[in-house]
Amino acid sequence: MDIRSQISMVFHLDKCIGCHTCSIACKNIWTDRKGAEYMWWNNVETKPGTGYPSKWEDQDTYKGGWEKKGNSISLKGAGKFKGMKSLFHNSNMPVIDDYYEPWTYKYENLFEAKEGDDQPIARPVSLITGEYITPKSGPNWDDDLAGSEDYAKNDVNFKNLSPAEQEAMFQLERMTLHYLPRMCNHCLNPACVAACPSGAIYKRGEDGVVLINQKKCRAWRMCVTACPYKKSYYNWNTGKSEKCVLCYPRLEAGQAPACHHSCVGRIRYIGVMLYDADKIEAAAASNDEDLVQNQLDIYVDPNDPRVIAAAKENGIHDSTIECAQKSPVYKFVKEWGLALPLHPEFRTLPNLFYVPPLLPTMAFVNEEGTYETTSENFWGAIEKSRLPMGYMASLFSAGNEETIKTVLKKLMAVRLHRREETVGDLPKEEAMGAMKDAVMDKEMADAIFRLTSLPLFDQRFVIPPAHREEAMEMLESTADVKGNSGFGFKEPPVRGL
Amino acid sequence: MSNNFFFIGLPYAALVVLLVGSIMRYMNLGFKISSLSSQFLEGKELFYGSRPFHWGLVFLFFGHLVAFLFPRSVIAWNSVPVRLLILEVSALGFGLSALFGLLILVVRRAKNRRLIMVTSKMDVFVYVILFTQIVSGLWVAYFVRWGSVWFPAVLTPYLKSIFLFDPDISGVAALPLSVQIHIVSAFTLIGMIPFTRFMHFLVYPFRYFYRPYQYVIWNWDRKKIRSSRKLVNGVRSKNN
Amino acid sequence: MVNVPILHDSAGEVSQTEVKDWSKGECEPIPGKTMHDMVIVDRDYTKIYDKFISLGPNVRNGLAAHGNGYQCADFYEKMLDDKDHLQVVDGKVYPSLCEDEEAANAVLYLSSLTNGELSHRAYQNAEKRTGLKLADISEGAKDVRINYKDLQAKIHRYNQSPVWSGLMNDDRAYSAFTYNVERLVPWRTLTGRQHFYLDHEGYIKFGEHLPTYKPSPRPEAYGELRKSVATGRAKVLNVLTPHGKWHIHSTYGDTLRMLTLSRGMEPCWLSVEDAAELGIQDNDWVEVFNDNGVYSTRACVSARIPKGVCFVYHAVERTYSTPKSQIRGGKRSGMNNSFTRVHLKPNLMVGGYGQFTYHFNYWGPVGVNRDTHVLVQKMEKVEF
Amino acid sequence: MSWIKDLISPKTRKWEEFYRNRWQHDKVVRSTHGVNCTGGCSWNIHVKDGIVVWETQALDYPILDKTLPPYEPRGCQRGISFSWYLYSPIRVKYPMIRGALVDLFNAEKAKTGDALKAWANIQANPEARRKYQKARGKGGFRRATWDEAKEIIAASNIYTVKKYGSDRITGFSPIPAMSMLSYAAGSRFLQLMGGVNLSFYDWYCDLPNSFPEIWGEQTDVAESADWYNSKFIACMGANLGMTRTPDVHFFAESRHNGTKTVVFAPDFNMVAKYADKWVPVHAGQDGAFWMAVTHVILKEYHYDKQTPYFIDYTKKYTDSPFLVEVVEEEGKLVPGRLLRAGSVKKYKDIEKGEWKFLNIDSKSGDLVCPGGSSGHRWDGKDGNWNLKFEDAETGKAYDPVLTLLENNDETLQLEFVEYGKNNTAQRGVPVKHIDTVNGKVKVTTVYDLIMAQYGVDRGLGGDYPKTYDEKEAAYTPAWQEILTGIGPKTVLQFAREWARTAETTHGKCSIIIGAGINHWYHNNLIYRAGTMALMLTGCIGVNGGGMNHYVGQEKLAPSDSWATIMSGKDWQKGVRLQQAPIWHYINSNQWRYDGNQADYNTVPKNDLSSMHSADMAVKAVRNGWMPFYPQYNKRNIDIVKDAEKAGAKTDDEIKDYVVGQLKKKELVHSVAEPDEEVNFPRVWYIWRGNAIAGSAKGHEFFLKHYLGTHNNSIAEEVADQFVKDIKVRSENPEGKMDLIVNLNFRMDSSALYSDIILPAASWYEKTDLNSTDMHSFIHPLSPAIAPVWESKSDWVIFR
Repeated sequence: MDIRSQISMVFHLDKCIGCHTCSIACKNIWTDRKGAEYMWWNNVETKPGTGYPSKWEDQDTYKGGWEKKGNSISLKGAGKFKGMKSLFHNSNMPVIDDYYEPWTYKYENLFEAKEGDDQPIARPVSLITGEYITPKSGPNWDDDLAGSEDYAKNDVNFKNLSPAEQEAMFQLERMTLHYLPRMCNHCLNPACVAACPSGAIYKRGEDGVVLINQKKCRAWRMCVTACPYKKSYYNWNTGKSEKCVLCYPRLEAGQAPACHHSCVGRIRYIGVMLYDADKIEAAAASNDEDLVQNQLDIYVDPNDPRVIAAAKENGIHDSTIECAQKSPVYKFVKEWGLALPLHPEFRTLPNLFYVPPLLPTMAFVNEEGTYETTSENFWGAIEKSRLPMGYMASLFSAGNEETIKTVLKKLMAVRLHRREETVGDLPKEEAMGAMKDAVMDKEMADAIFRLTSLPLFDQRFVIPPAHREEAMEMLESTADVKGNSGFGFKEPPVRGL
Repeated sequence: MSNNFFFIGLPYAALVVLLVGSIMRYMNLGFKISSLSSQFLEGKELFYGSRPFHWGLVFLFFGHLVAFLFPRSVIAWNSVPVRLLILEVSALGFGLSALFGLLILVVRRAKNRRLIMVTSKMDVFVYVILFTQIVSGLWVAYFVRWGSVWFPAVLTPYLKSIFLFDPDISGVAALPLSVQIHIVSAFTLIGMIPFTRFMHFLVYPFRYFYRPYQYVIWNWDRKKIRSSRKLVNGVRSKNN
Repeated sequence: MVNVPILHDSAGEVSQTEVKDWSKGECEPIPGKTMHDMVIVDRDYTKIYDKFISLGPNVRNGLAAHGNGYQCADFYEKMLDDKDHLQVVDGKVYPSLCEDEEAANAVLYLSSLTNGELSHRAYQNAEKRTGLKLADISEGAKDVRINYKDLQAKIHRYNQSPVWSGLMNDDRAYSAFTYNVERLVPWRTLTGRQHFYLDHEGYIKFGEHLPTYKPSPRPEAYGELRKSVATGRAKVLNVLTPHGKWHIHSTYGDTLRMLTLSRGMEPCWLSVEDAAELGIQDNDWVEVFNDNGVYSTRACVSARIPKGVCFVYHAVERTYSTPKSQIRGGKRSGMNNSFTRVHLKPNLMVGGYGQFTYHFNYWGPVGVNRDTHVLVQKMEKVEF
Repeated sequence: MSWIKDLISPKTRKWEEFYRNRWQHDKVVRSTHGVNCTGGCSWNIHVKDGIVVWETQALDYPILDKTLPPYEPRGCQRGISFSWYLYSPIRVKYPMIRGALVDLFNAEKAKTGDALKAWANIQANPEARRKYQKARGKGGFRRATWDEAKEIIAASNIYTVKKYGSDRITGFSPIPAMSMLSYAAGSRFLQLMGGVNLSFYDWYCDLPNSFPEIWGEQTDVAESADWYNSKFIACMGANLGMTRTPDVHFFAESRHNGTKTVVFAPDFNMVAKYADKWVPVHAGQDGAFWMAVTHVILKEYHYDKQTPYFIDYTKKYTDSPFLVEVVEEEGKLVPGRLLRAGSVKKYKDIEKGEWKFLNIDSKSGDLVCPGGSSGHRWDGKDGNWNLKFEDAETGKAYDPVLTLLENNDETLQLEFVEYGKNNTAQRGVPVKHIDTVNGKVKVTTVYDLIMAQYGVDRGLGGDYPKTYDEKEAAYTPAWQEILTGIGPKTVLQFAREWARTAETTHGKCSIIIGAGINHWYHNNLIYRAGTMALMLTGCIGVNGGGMNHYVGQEKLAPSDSWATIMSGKDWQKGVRLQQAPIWHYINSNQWRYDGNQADYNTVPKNDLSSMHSADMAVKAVRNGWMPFYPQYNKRNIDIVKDAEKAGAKTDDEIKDYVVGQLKKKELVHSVAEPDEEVNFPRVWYIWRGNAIAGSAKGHEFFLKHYLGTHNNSIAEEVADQFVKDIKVRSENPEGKMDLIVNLNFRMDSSALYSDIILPAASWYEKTDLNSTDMHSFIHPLSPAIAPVWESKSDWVIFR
C-alpha cells in the first residue's frame, strides 16, 4: 500500500446552470493576458455539442490519453519514442483554429471617429494580429445550441447511439441539453506528466495538484497532445505551456479555487481523497467496463485504521487525514456512488467526478398531433429521461449504461424520500420501493439530500491545511520568510528571445 | 590580423559566450528558455518546413561531429569511392533538405501575420545566420567537393587546436572563402546560442527516455524530523 | 403649478365611481375628484443647490410608503446633533446630504427597514388603522440601526416593516402577502381582498372584468409590416426578445468577456425548419426587419427554437459588430429596439377607482414588445 | 521501472511563486453592481497596486432558517466581468461634447459673450439646430473640461425654464433599487428644479399590471430562498438560469427536497433543463393553458370535491363572496358592478357607502358589510380596515356565503364571451334579489361568476361544457389544445398534481414568472390566468407559494425614507413623476404610426373600447388617471401669473382659474397637442440607463423625432384616420430635443447619440445602496478606488 493524498472534486451536474461564472473567475485571475487570452482553464460546454477545443473528445484525431497495451498502458499520441520523433512537428496537436482566434474590438473608434455621415462602429479585431476579423468560432461557440446541425450532430458521444436515437435529439419532444463544466482533472495517472519530455510537469506530493513548471517548460507541447481533456494549453506568446493550477495559491491559504468559490449553482465540492498509488497502473489498464469500478477501488477508506497507519507511514499530515475523513468528495464518490469520472476510457484516472443530471421527461405527440408530456408516476421514469442512457454512458462510464442507471435511480430515490417527508402525497410504497431499489436507507437518503441541497460553504469545500511553513523551512528560516515575504523585484513573464 | 580575429578570437569568444551565457541564462532566466514553437499558430506549412529543416540539420550536425571526432574512420570510410559518393550525396541531400525547410520556414513566417507577431529581431538574425550557414555549406559541398575527405585533414586539426588552447590557423587561412564563411558563421551561431531560440537544442530532453511516467515532487520529506538549524541551502536565520 | 394625478394609497382611491369626461360636459371638472389635482409650489431657483445638499424640514412630518407611515421628527432632531454633518441654509441648520455617504446614512437612518424603532412605529400605526394586534412583529427589533459602514462590514438582513407584505420573523424567508394572510391586514384594493373580479367600468367595457383569455394581436392588424419588402427569400416570424445570457440588458454585452463567450455579437436564433426554408446556415449574416427598422446580425440555427419564432436576446448595443443595412439603404443598422414600436393597452390607463389609481411605476400601460413580427432574410453583402 | 518517480526538492518548486505572486493583492472592498439584474450580489473587489484587478463573491450572508439553503455565493458571469470595464477602451474618461454643438456654442458665445444668449441664439436658428442634431450619433466627439460641459448644460436649463417652463426638462434613469442614491441624485436635482422624472418599471414592461389589478400592489414577491419552500413550481416566461443566475440553485436544490418543477417555454432553454416536465406552449399562449388548469381545479377541487382548505381560503382572502349586480345590456344579461353598501337601506347612511361592499351571511342570510374595503380605509374612521369576518358597520361576526348555488331566488342565463375562438355562451348563474334604494336588483357572487366564466357545469343550465373534451367550450383542456399546442392530458395531470400538492401542503405551489410573459400585449390577462390557479388553491401569502414575478429590480427596500429624498419632498410638495410609456408614445410621435387598438386588441364594441390609444391617453390625463408633463401649452409660471392678474389669491382660486381656462379651452393640455413646438420636451438627462437604445421601444422613432438624426424607419402614418381628440398636425416634427446629456461610465448606444457625455464613476468607485426582490439584504456600493480619470459619482455630478 502506497497511500497518498489527492485533492479531488465533484461537480453536481443536475445543479449546473451553465452560467460560466467559474470560467470568468478563473480567467480574471489567471489567463487575462497576452498568449493566454484564448485559454479557458475552466470552461463550460453545452452537451450535446462539440466543445472547446472543437471535438476534443475525439482521440482518433487528437490521440490524447492512454491506450491499453496488454496488462499495461502506453500514451496514445505522445510518449518516449512516439513523442520524440514528432518533436519537430506534432501532427496530433491542436492549433489555434481548433480553439479559436481570440479577438477584441476597436472600441476606441467610438470615441475618436471624426464626424461623418454614419454612425461609427467598433469592429472585431484579432488579438493576435490586430487585423479586422469576423469571429468564426469561440470558446463557447455552441453554447445552448443543443440540437444543431453543425455542432450537436458532430458530438463524438453520438457514435454509439443508434441513428434513431441520434435523430431524436433533434425533435422537440425528445431534445435536451445540459452543461458540462470542465477543468484540469489533476489525474492520478496524468498523461501530461507522462508525456512531458522536459520533466517540467509534476504532481505535487502533498495534494496531487498537477503543475507545469514555467521555468522548465521548453514548449515541446507534448502535454497538449497527451491530455485527452485538452486542458493543457500552449501560450503562444511566452512559449510555455500552461494549465489549471487548481488555484494553489488560494488552496494554500485555505480558500477554494476561484472557479469553485464562484460556482453560483453551488454544484462544486472539493475534498481530499486518500488513494493507493500501487494500484494505478493496473486500474488504468482495466477493461473498459471495469474502468470506473477499478478507479474507485484505488481510493481507500480514510477511517480504516490500516489506511490511517499507512498514510502516517507515508508522512501524510494528521490534518490532511482529518480532511479526508470529512471529504464531501469521498461521500459522493465512494460512500454513495453518485459521482463518476468523465471519459474514464482515457485512462488517466481523473480526479474530477460528475453527478449526472436528471433531465425532463420525454414527451410524445398525441393523436391530434400536439405535444403531450405526462408520466405514470410523479416525476417520470428514469428510462424516459430525455437523454439516451447510451449518451450519458459514453460520457461517464466508458459505455456502461447500468452504472448510469444506478446513479439516476439513487437521485430519484432521494427525491421520492424527501417528497414523502415533506409532502406525503405519493403512495408510500413508491418512495420505499425506490430506496430499496437503489440500496439506500433513510439516513443515507437524508445525508445525500443535505449535502446536495443545504450545504454551507465549508461543507462543500473541505481543504486541507497546506503547512507552507514546513516547505519554507527547507530553504530558509520561516521567521525570515515572515519578515521578508513580498520584498524584491518581480519579473514579468516576458517571452524569450 | 583578420584571420586571427575570425579564426581565433571569434571561436574563443563564441565558446566562452556559449558556456557562460547559456549557464547564466539557464540559471537566472529559466523562464525565457523555450523552443518558442509556432506550430500552434500555423501547423500545416510548418510540417513541410520544420521536419526537413530539423532532420537535415540534425544529420549534418552529427556528420560534422563524427568527422571531427573520428577523422580516421571517416577517411577510412571514404577510401572506397562509392562510399565517399554516398556520404557526400547524402550530406548534400541533408543540406538541401535543410535549405528547403528553411526557405519554407522563412516564407511561412514572412507571409503569415500571426507569425510576424511572434517574430523577434533575434529570430530574423537566426534566419540570416542559418541561411548563411546552410548556403555556404552547400556551396562548399558543391564547389569545394569531397569535404568529407579534406575536413578530417584540414578542419579537424584546426578545431582540435582550438580546443587544446593551441590555436593553429594555418590550415583554415588557406581555405577558400566559402569555407571560411561557413566556419565564421558557425562560430557566430554558437556564440549567439544564449541570446536566441537556439537555446532549445541545449535543453534537448534526453533524460525523458529513462524516467518513470509519473513524476511527483515534494517540498519536504515528511518522514524526517528537520532541525531548523539545518537549512538545505545552508542559510541560517538572520532574524531573532 | 404642478399637475398631480389621482393617487394610489390616497383618498383619491375613492373618487370616481363611474367613467365621466368633464371635457365632454359629462360632469363638472373638480380637481382631485373628476380631474387631476394641481399643487402650487414656490420655487426659488437660487436655492436649488442649498436644498439639494441638505435634508429639508418636511421630514419632521413623518415618512410613508405604500400607505404605511410613521413619525420620525425625533430622529430628524438627532441628525441635527451630529455637528459634523450639517448644512446651513438661510441661517437655519439642516442635516447634510452633501456627500454620497451622508445621503446613504440619511436613507438608512430614517427608513423603517433599517431603523427598528421606526418599523415599530409603522406597525403601531397599522394597528390603529386596522384595529388588529400587529406591533408584536417588530417588538424584538426596536434597537436595530443599520448605517452605511455596517453594510460594508457585513451583510445585514433588513427589518420587516409594514411597508412590505412579507413576514420575516425567526429568520423566515420573505414571501409576499404573508402579512395579509396571517395578520388579516387588507390588500390595498377596492374590497381589501384579492380580486377575481375587476368592476371598474373601463374593465367591463374592455371585457377584462373576469379572468379571460385573449389572443395575441395579429401581425396584419398590428401594422408593422405594411411597407417592408423582402429582397430575397424571407419569412414573417414572431420575434421574441428575451433576456440574454451574456448581458444584463445592454450592460456587459459590450465586454470582451461576454462577447468572447458568446458569438461576438447578439445573433438571431432561428429554428432548423425556418432556416432551411430561408436558405440560411448557422453563422450566416441576416437582416431582421419590419417597417420600424432593421437589425443586421448573424444567424444561430438550433433545434431548440420552435418554428415560427425567432429570438434576438435583448438588449443589443449598436456600438459594436453592427454592419450597414442592405435592406434600408446602406446606413448603419440598428438594434433590437429598431423593430419595435409602442402599443399601449388602453384599459391599463383607467383610474380614479380603488387600486386603479396612479402611482409612479405602479399603474399605467406598459411598453409591450413581444407581439412584434419581422421579416428575416439572408444578407448577401456585409459592409461596415 | 516503477510507475512513479518521487523527488524531494523544494528548490525545484520555488518557481511556484510565479502564480503565487499573481494572487497577492492589497485590499478587498465590499461593493456590488448597480445593474438592473435583480441579483443584488455582494462582491469583494480586489485592489492591487492601486487598481482593481478582479472581483470574487462575498460569502458572509446571514443564514436564514436552518432548513433553507444559504444564499452564498451570489454573483454571475456578468457581474464577475465588471472589472473589465474600469480600464477598458470603452470607458468614458473625460467629459465629451459633440463637436458640431461645441463649435456653434463657442462661436455664439464669442459673439455674445454670454452662455445663455449663445444657447438662445442656437435654438433660435433652425439651421444651426438642425446642424448639430443631424450630427447626433455620427462621431465627432471632443474632450471637454467639466466647466465647459456644465456651462452648456446650465445654459440649456435656464433657457428652457425661462422660455417654456421647467416641465420641459426631463430625466430618465431606471430602477433606483440598483443604486438608489445615484438615482436620487438626478431626480432630486430635477424635482427641486421642477423637472420631470420618467417612470421605468412600466416602460421596461417589467410592471405586471395584474399585481395592481389583483392586489393593489406594484409588485411584491418572495425572496428566492422561499422557492425552496415550494413543493410544486411552475416556471414560465422566466429563464432562471439566464436571468436569476444567483438564485437558481434554490430551484435546483428544492428538486432534491421533493419538489416538482414544470417549465413553460416555447424554446428548450436553460431552465427547461431543470424541469421534470417541459411544456413548450406556443409563444404567448400560456394564459390558455392556465385557464384550462383552473377549469379543472374549479371543477374537481371546488365543485366535485369542496376541498376545505381551498374553500376557506377563497372565502377569507378573495373577493369571491362579494355581491355583483346582474344587469341588462342590449337585451342580454351580463355581470355588472359590485353592489354598493350605500345602495341598500341598512347601510345607506354610512360614511363612503358607495365604496363599501356586501356579502351575505350564511347563517342569517342577511347582508353584511365586511371591513377592509377602500371605503373603510378612507372613511376617516380607524380600526375597521381589516379582513376579520366581522361586519365593520355593526361589529357582528358572520360567515360569508361563497355561492348562491343552494340559496337563490332564481337562476338566470348570463352572457359570457370567450375571445379565443370568439364564442358567446349563455350560462346559468344563481341569483338573489336584493332591495336597494334604487329598487330591486339581482345579484350573484363573484364566486358564482367565476364558476360560470370558467364553464364549470353545476347543473344550472346553459352552454356549459359537459366534458373536458369539448374543443369549442371555454376553457376545457381540449379547448386550449389548439391555442397552446399542448395536449389535454398534460393539462389534466398538471392541474391534479398542482391541486393535490396545494391541498396537502396548504398552499405550497408557486409560479415563477418573468419577462417572457410580461412583455405580451395581454400580459395582465396571462398573469391573472395563472394567479387564479394560485388563489383558488390558497397559494398566495404562504411560504412556498406565490406569484413570483421577477422582471426588473423593482424592490427598493427602504423606499419610505428614500422616496422623500429622491423627490425633494423634504423641501416641497408637488412632484412631477411621469408615466413613461404614455410620454414616449405621445412625444416620440409613435402614436401617429399606430392604428386603432380596437383592430388588434380583442374587445367588445362600445364607446370606450373603440378609442385610439392616443385619445385614451388624452382622456386619462384630463380625468386625472395618468400624469403628463409638459402640462400645458403655456409656461406654468405664466399661468399662475395670469391667475393672479385675474384676481386669484389663494391656491384654490388659482386652481379655479385654471379649471375655467381649461373649460373654455383657453388653456390646452400638452398631451392633446404634442406636435406644437411649445409642447416639445427640450432637455433630456439620461443616467444609469440606455434610454436611447437599450430601453427605447421604437428606437428608430426616438432617433427621428427626439434626436432628428438618421433612422431606418419606413413606417406609415395612420393615426389621423382614427383619432378624434388629439390634434394631428400636417407636418410630423423631427428633432424635438435641444440637448441630451448622458452620464455614463461606458460608451453605450445612448452615449454615442447624446450631445454631452459626463464621465460617471462606476460601481467600484462610488458610495451607494442596492436592494432587490431576490433577497432581504441591503448591499453597499463602495469606492474600492477613487473615481478613475475625471469621472465623478452621480451624486457629485448632479450636486
